[in-house]
Amino acid sequence: MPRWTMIEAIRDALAIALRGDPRVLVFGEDVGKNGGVFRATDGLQAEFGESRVVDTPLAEKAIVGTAVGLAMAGMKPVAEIQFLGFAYEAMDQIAAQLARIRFRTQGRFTAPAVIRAPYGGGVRTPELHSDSLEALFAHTPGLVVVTPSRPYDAKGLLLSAIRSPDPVVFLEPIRLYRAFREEVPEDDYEVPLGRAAIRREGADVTLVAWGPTVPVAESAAAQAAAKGISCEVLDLRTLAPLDRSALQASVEKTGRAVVVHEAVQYAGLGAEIAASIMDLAFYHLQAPVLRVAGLDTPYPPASLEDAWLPSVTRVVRAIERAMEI
Amino acid sequence: MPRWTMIEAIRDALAIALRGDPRVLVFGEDVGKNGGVFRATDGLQAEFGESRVVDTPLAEKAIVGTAVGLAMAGMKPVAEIQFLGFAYEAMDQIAAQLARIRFRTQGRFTAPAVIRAPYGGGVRTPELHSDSLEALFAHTPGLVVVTPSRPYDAKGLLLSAIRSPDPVVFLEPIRLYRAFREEVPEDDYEVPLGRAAIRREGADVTLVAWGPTVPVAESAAAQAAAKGISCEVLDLRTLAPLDRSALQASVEKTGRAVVVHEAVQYAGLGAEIAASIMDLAFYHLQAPVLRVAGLDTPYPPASLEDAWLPSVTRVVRAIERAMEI
Amino acid sequence: MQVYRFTGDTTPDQVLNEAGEVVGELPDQAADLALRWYPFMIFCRKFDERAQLLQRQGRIGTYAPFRGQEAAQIGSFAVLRRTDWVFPTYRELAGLMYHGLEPAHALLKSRGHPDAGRMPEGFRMAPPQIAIAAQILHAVGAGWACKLQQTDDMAVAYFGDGATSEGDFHEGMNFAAVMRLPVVLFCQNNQYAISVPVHRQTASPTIAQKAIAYGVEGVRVDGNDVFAVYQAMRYAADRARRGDGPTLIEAVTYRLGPHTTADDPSRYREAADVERWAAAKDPLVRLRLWLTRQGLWDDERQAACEAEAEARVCQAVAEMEAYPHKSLEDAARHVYAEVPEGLALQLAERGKEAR
Amino acid sequence: MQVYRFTGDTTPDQVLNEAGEVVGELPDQAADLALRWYPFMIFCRKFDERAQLLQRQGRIGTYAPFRGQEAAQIGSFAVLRRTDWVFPTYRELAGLMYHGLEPAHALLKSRGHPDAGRMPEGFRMAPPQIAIAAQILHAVGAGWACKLQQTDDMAVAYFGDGATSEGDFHEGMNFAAVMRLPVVLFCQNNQYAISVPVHRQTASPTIAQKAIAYGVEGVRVDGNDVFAVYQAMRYAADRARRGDGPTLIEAVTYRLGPHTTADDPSRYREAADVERWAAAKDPLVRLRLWLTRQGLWDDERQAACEAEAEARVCQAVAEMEAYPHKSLEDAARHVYAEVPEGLALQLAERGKEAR
Ligand SMILES: Cc1ncc(C[n+]2csc(CCOP(=O)(O)OP(=O)(O)O)c2C)c(N)n1
Ligand SMILES: Cc1ncc(C[n+]2csc(CCOP(=O)(O)OP(=O)(O)O)c2C)c(N)n1
Ligand SMILES: [Mg+2]
Ligand SMILES: [Mg+2]
Repeated sequence: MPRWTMIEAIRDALAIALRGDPRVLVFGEDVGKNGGVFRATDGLQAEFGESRVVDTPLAEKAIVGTAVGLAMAGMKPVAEIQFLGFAYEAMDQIAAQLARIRFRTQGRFTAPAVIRAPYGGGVRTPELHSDSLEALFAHTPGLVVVTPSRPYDAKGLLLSAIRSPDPVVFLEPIRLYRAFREEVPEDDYEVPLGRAAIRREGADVTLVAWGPTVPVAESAAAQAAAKGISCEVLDLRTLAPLDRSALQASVEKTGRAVVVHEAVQYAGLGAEIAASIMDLAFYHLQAPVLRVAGLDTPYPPASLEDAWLPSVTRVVRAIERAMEI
Repeated sequence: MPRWTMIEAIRDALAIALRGDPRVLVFGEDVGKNGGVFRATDGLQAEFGESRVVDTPLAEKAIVGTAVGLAMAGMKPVAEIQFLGFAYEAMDQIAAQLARIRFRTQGRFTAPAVIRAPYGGGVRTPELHSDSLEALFAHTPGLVVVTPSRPYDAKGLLLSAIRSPDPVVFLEPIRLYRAFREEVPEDDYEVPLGRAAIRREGADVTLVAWGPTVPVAESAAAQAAAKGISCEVLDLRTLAPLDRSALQASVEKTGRAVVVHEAVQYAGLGAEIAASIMDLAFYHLQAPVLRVAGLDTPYPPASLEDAWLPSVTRVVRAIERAMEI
Repeated sequence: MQVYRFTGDTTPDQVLNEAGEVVGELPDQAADLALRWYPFMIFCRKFDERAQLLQRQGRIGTYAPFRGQEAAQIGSFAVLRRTDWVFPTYRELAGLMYHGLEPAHALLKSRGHPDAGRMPEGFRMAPPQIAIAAQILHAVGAGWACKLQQTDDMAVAYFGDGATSEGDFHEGMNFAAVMRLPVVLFCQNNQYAISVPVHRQTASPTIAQKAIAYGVEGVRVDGNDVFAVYQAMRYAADRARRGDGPTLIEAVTYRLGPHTTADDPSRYREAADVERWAAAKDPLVRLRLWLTRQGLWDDERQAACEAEAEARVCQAVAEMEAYPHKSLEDAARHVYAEVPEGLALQLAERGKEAR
Repeated sequence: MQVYRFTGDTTPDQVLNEAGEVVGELPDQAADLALRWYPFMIFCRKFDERAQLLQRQGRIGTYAPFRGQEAAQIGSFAVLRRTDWVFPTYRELAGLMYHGLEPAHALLKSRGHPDAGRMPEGFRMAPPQIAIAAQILHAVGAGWACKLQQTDDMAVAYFGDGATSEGDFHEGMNFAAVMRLPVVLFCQNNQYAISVPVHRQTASPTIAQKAIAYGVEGVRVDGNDVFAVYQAMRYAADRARRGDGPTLIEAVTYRLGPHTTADDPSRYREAADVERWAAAKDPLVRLRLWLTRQGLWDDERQAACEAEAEARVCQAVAEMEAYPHKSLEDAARHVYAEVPEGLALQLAERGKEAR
């Protein structure tokens, strides 16, 4: 089995989808000849031709808006927004259109497009290239919001997303694109949408993380273990709709939770996780659900990002705080 | 003192601002000759002229984007988005531009524009005319997010917003535009941003509401009182940055809270309020913070909106549930 | 220095002038077409007036009248096939009904019924779009699909003069042009976007010339001349089906009614202006003049036709009012392919409350 | 049927041809101007090369080279007053430095320093915009302010060929045209938006003709001919200051370097193509040929000028590297006028952690 980085796994999922289903097409800015600014689509145009792997003009609204029309008309568009910060430009087409076609037409039409976008910090990108906007999409019913934390999942989740009957916003953590390799089957397989994964079992504190903060939570769990605290690491994978049972089961067991995400803390998805835990497991809670997240400022320039991002140290402190109680 | 509806109070605030400060200008779709689709700007163009009360072309991105430029250049733009559902079209200019000018330039430039938008349901409007999107703006550092629940506040908050050194998203509950009248001073006065208001004092449960759900919470509190439950009604007024002290003080007193908002529940601002209460007053909480909010579906067509919206009955049930515990 | 500016002629193309005289090229079988169109226009006019009345009576909610624009809609929809994609706004009910939408269904939107958007099977009609210009991009996407699927179907986006100010119009035109997609962008320039007149919407003397920005063709026709509209749409459809890419059509027309039933047009336009359009330029009058001149129409036929239209409208209203209510729970089944757990619980909780 | 299509001449205006011969109208005091511009171009070229090197050495982060575009930038910035508003992208450092931005400051962006956006006092320069085309709307707003403030200042938006596909370009052009604002929309068509060539960006043979959609004037100039650019910008600025509204300028140029230091242009363009532009069309070469022909330049001056440029670049790098670090806490003071309570607590908590 090959050992792949996440970007290789994503590229492979796209190739499998293109190969297996003539309705699939991949498009966006620089995805064709250039193979994508991160090489997620490297070589795909050469293999599948210019009509299936398409360089579009520079217009995010149009990328999403045409994906809506393509999907309504029976195609399977997999569109790329070059960086998630530029999804703001297409927010109307994502939230007021893509997400609502099925509801608006009461099932007469659907728009099962996939919108892929790299996101998150840690690699010294320019402004607007590191923003984590998952909360905006999670707050938009009709969208499935997915983010992988490892190569195996990235491939399987992306294949599921492309075959999903619902539109999927597929968020790819830039920081994990090439962070590590793991064994990834070359065949076609799916990782189901809507299911969280336990990355590490534990008894004292549940760490809830997704995408780029999963490794942060794992490191923190390892450090905590050294101090005698047993952490369970829950990787949500699908951010909306939420896997409520997994969350409930874990927190009922541990009685404590720390949510770790890169997005701005205020009104971030961590708040929903905290509130959901209250709904699902209040009487098991022995401490408040703590959040370790981005500061309530715009994502800062590169020289400040390490200070801004949720660090392993801060997660460990939060774990300790939860335990003190 | 005149007894005004909220729309009259808003119109008066705009007139005072235009009269008192030559830098103020009001613009948007249909705000000039037509006086606004809700008459918020009725007669202002006749009084202040076509260069200060301006009908723009139909383009929300441009309305916000030019407001950014105007504000940077020393003007005081008060721009209207005709319905908040169309703010999606300008999300990039609001979230990636307006909100970030001060941070991006480290104080060299600021963009203290006001973006006004009617929002919320209950009056049988067409699709996209009733959406509550406050969570999107609240999650965007750099913006002050304000929503009044009564005529007096509407005028005083809007005057504060126009004079604020920060950009303000000013959300006007359509349902309350003409719902009731109250005495509103004709002079120039301000209601401070960043401060919640206690609408009713109580000892058992804190009801946290804003804009259109404040009257819902008040009615529920009245019904609960009849059943012997004493509710405190907290009207947040400013949704970001949050008035943490007011929230803390109230929940420390009551030990229970129910958040009521119209927006979709999942990842809505109610989640942040719940999570913040956990942060601020976990050890006083005798029950989980409950949320009574919109369903996790798009805002429905008019014939279903009554069933969809948070009703007084549902709030009372939540209050009782909180008390059962 | 070479400066690029518009120097074209701004007169819209006509086939019939306001007196109903032929001043351009009639389509083949013009008489047959007219005898199909004119009665439908009468029906539409009655439908529109009745809908406005129903709103006043509180039997339906907000309604957006289309009267004055029947020729622009019917003349262009007449070119469409059932397999073509059409992406309308809230103001295209005349065209949609001509294309096959049941009149009773056409009223569901104003009733706030969730099924208003459940467009009939067997057609490729998107539901009327509320967000101005958003549907243009969907049409471009559907046209892209037609091209990939290697059919000679096309996609048409309908929109107003106001919509041309939105970024979606621009991005859509550009995508369609670069990819040479089988798309028609059909603008009904009815002179107003709510209260804003078209000369405050754009500084260009025509909408059609905007095509030049995208390297495509633009056509400006008299939108109250059903033959002229039909000819322009045929030209554009032929180009699309042939693979020659998108065309922008500007149909110059006028909204005779208010923007919607919530609007008071006396605040922003002169009665005399409306009068002028209503008297001299009404698309129904013009076609009737021509038909009469051809000996194909008379007062008797007119009366019979009106009576029939009236009956059809009454039937539509009755059907609309008999249309079964749909519960929130049923409507909520269509947010995702399957109802998510969280939503199911929310619905269950409300069910409890209702009980 | 009358069809609107583009029929203009697509040849860009020139004052100097590629051999440095005068083929158009030189500006007054051309020699003085050229003797100011040419040395600055040399400095810019060196600055650009050094910045790319610094990135390779890991001393700065991502950098967007502008070489090849010096004439388009300096020729147009030369028309600006200090009181004019300018809204640049990340690729206008040559123009900004000509206008007064300290070279050391110009490097802060690539350093990821928060003060990169703190543009100098005394100028009306917005920080380089990252979101493509967003700044066009800001310029239109600032131009609107100039008009309301009744000065004869203007606002200029700089952007690339790719930016013309975004809705912001369209909405901004339209607003400026309808309100007749003192705005210049200056497009550097450098042939690529990252990897996408301009003919995949738009189907129109020129960018300048897009002006026709808005009822305004468009001008297409050879962007590697500093005199032609200067003349076009003067024309547009005169119109703006006179109250005649916006102008769209297309400066046809070429990006000789990669899109940014993260880009590998060999994936999408031919070395021969780059060679052709580098050899025959380099804006520095052209101006030098003319200066030499005028007897105003020789190898000796060239050598002296290069040495001086080199020294200035070294100094800028030293200053940039000596520029004091700014803490997150300090940067976070500028989210709102006052630090909100919640943010203050977050900062305090991190402070604790750091300790
Ligand atoms: C994106 C968006 N902005 C604003 C509105 C509110 N609105 C509804 S119709 C309308 C005017 C549309 O004018 P036009 O495109 O000319 O179409 P017409 O109504 O004249 O047919 C406006 C501003 C909207 N529905 N969508
Ligand atoms: C809204 C937005 N979308 C995408 C990007 C990513 N991106 C950065 S530069 C660029 C190409 C810009 O091309 P052009 O406008 O021609 O300017 P140039 O870089 O050639 O000067 C792209 C796609 C961005 N910065 N902003
Ligand atoms: Mg119109
Ligand atoms: Mg370019």
